[in-house]
Amino acid sequence: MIDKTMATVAEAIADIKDGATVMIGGFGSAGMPSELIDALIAQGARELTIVNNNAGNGDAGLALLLKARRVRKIICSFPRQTDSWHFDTLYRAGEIELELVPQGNLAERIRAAGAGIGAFYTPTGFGTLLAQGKETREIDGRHYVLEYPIRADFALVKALAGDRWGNLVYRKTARNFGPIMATAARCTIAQVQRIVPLGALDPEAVVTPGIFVHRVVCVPAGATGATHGAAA
Amino acid sequence: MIDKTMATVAEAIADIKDGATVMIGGFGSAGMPSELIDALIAQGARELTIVNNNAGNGDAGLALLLKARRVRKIICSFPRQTDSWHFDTLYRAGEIELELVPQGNLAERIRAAGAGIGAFYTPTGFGTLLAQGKETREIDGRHYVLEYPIRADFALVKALAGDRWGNLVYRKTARNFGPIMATAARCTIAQVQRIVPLGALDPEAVVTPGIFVHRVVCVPAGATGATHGAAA
Amino acid sequence: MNRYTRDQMAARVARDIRDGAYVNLGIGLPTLVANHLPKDREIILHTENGLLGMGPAPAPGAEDPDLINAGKQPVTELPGASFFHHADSFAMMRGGHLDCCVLGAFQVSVGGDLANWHTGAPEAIPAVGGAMDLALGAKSVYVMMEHLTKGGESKIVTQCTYPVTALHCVSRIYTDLAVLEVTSQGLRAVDIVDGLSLPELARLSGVPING
Amino acid sequence: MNRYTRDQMAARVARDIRDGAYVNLGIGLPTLVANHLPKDREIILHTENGLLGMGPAPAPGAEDPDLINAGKQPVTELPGASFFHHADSFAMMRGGHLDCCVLGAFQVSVGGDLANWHTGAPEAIPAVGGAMDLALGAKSVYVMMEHLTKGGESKIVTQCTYPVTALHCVSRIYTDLAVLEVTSQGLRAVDIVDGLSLPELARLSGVPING
Repeated sequence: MIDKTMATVAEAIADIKDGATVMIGGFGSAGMPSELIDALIAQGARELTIVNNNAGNGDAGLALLLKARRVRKIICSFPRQTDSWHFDTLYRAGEIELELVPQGNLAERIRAAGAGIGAFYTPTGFGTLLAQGKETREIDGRHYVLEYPIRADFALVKALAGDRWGNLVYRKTARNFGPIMATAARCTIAQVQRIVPLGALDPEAVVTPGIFVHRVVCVPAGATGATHGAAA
Repeated sequence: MIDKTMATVAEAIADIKDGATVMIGGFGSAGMPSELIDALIAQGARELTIVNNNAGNGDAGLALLLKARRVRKIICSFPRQTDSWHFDTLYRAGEIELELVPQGNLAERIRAAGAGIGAFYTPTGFGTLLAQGKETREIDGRHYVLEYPIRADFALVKALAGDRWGNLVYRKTARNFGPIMATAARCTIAQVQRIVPLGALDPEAVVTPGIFVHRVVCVPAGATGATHGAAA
Repeated sequence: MNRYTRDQMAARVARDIRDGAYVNLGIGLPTLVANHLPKDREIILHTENGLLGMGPAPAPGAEDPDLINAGKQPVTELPGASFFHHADSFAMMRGGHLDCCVLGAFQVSVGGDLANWHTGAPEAIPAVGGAMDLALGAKSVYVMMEHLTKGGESKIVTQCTYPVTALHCVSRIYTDLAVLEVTSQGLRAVDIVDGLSLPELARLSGVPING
Repeated sequence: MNRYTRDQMAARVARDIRDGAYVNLGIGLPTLVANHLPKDREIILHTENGLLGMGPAPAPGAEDPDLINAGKQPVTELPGASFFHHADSFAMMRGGHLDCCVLGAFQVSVGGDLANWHTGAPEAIPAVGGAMDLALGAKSVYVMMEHLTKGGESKIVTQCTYPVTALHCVSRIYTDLAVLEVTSQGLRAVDIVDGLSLPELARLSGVPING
């Protein structure tokens, strides 16, 4: 029998090793799997490469992972925010590597990894600093930059509900990067607000089919207070 | 006010011109917009390029469009079927051009058109007859073929329900090519079994957001008998 | 010198957005446009973090941390809304499905190049977000900005000196002094603030502007 | 000469599919595997026309024309199923997310090249469907076929003479005479039908086979 559910967040992330590439879902705090990140901080893995849209907000979730100096490199689109002080400090000290990727290219590169696409030509970034040194091509009169997939060892995502097969549904704009990151990692770990019986999710409305999800752990909303903490 | 609904299938397809490229949803009969095709046959446009997974089944829908000699070229993955006699006759007589595309490349090329991707490297087809003359590249030790987007002037798709903004939901495996074709055409026309009030579709479960749909026409199930006729 | 107020600029942009348009309003000044959309038009707002059919800010106390815009501010959803993931959302933009995108800018060149993501200052932490995708992600790209910097320099330039966001992407420029259209023959003034002449506008701008 | 029956072949394939595996069964002989999946294993079937969690054929009269498999035959959905569109379905395959795919074949080479889409006959209408995607679309690709053609020629070959579907893609070959593993050192016999020796199998196959 397939049962991807796990009892604790600690168990779910136990085998993330030093040097791993870890995708973390979320756009700001919406969809950020804070309890999985907290467990990762407690677990102690170092020298991580993190893929996220941002570089941490305030003093929660990803920001705390950065503060704990567990991150060697971050691949993101928008690190600089009013409350990204932990990233800012590390960056100015030269203690973290930054790969800055336009948000749509970030999303498409993650999708390409999940979809087995070797590389793709995107118009975004052409002629800018962020395409310097990259291969370009003119196709039908339009200019494109060649971009490559971003794969990960682990993806940590947050969803609304999941079942023992790993099927997931999300909530509103907290969906954001979760579904594509789930496809791009060797091992995808989802924290969900509730685990539902197999068949309870409408097959027409499943957003992430279980094939992309390896572990599901239940973190009820408000369980720690951090989930919906310093929201926006 | 936005109201994409139209009164009749004839009105919905009235401006499809000779020489147009038309994507037609469906995998075999599931999801085939038969009434839109019937209207297109009655309308008379000629020299069409058709994009569909197949090349018509039996004596209904796309097969009848072929029989009426309205199709100059077909882009598909699987033309030869036990009941594809109209295509077979035209093909053997040299009266229709065939571009044969592996099914996953067909889907990805359609998606690329809708997503603004200039071209992409796919492993599928490498080293085969269907990649002859195409550009190839080795990336991280794997071999890929460069494939380009397939765009259309019109997409004809069949969905279960739609609203006046053009939001669509599909039914089971009749979803197939509909959602991606809707993104790849200048004008997407959806036949739906029912038109529902705005807000009736769950925003979490909308499969095709209305931005991709330009016209919606109601064809109740069983209205002509052809919809679910010679099914499989 | 007369100047359009920020609300006048926003209202002017709103007037140019047709009924039924799909629109993305960038962070900052462009968000004001939402307050001025004509009541007799139905205009559908997109936010690149995965929502089409975005509604206004919620009532105080009704904020939902899972329902935010690209600026991470709480918003609402309208009847007819749909949610989607980031790859689908940016495919929607990159694929040219939005009718209009309204963006702020540091500089716009006479050829329609846009600079709005990076001051180029060496000590600045770079952050791009969706800026480059937005600049390419609509049939029409409208820029809203002050015409002059605080130091009185024109933000409309022959060539951008700030790092560009995208080339040849801007359709129209809405400033506190004028509305300019980017054409293959250069800039054309559509509106000028009362009391300012076309030659004076061109002089202030430091680039040729056609009437 | 003894031969495995079609059901024996299917049962043998089924035995090699682990509990919890995601599997696509190709059209023809491979569909038989579904009837032999061990009852104590939960195996999730994918059909490339957009369904994960495919169930068995419906009861007569309960067919739904909107619920079919890649062979366009009516099927059912199990609790836990999900539907998705064609680009997502083939991304699932191309991205290597399926554990196993079982396919028919005209020929398989000792290097694991597969030919199963086209006889190469000049008068034949070519049709590929999802064959090339399936051949690349799983961690393990199992081929099920008769060992010999009706004319007695080996379908296991040094180089495919039929047009190939994909190169170096086959992991295992299940025939009516043997189960062969494709390794970097060539073919290795895992099972041979009772009464047939390894040298005799190699002679019939016309290629070297290791024990």
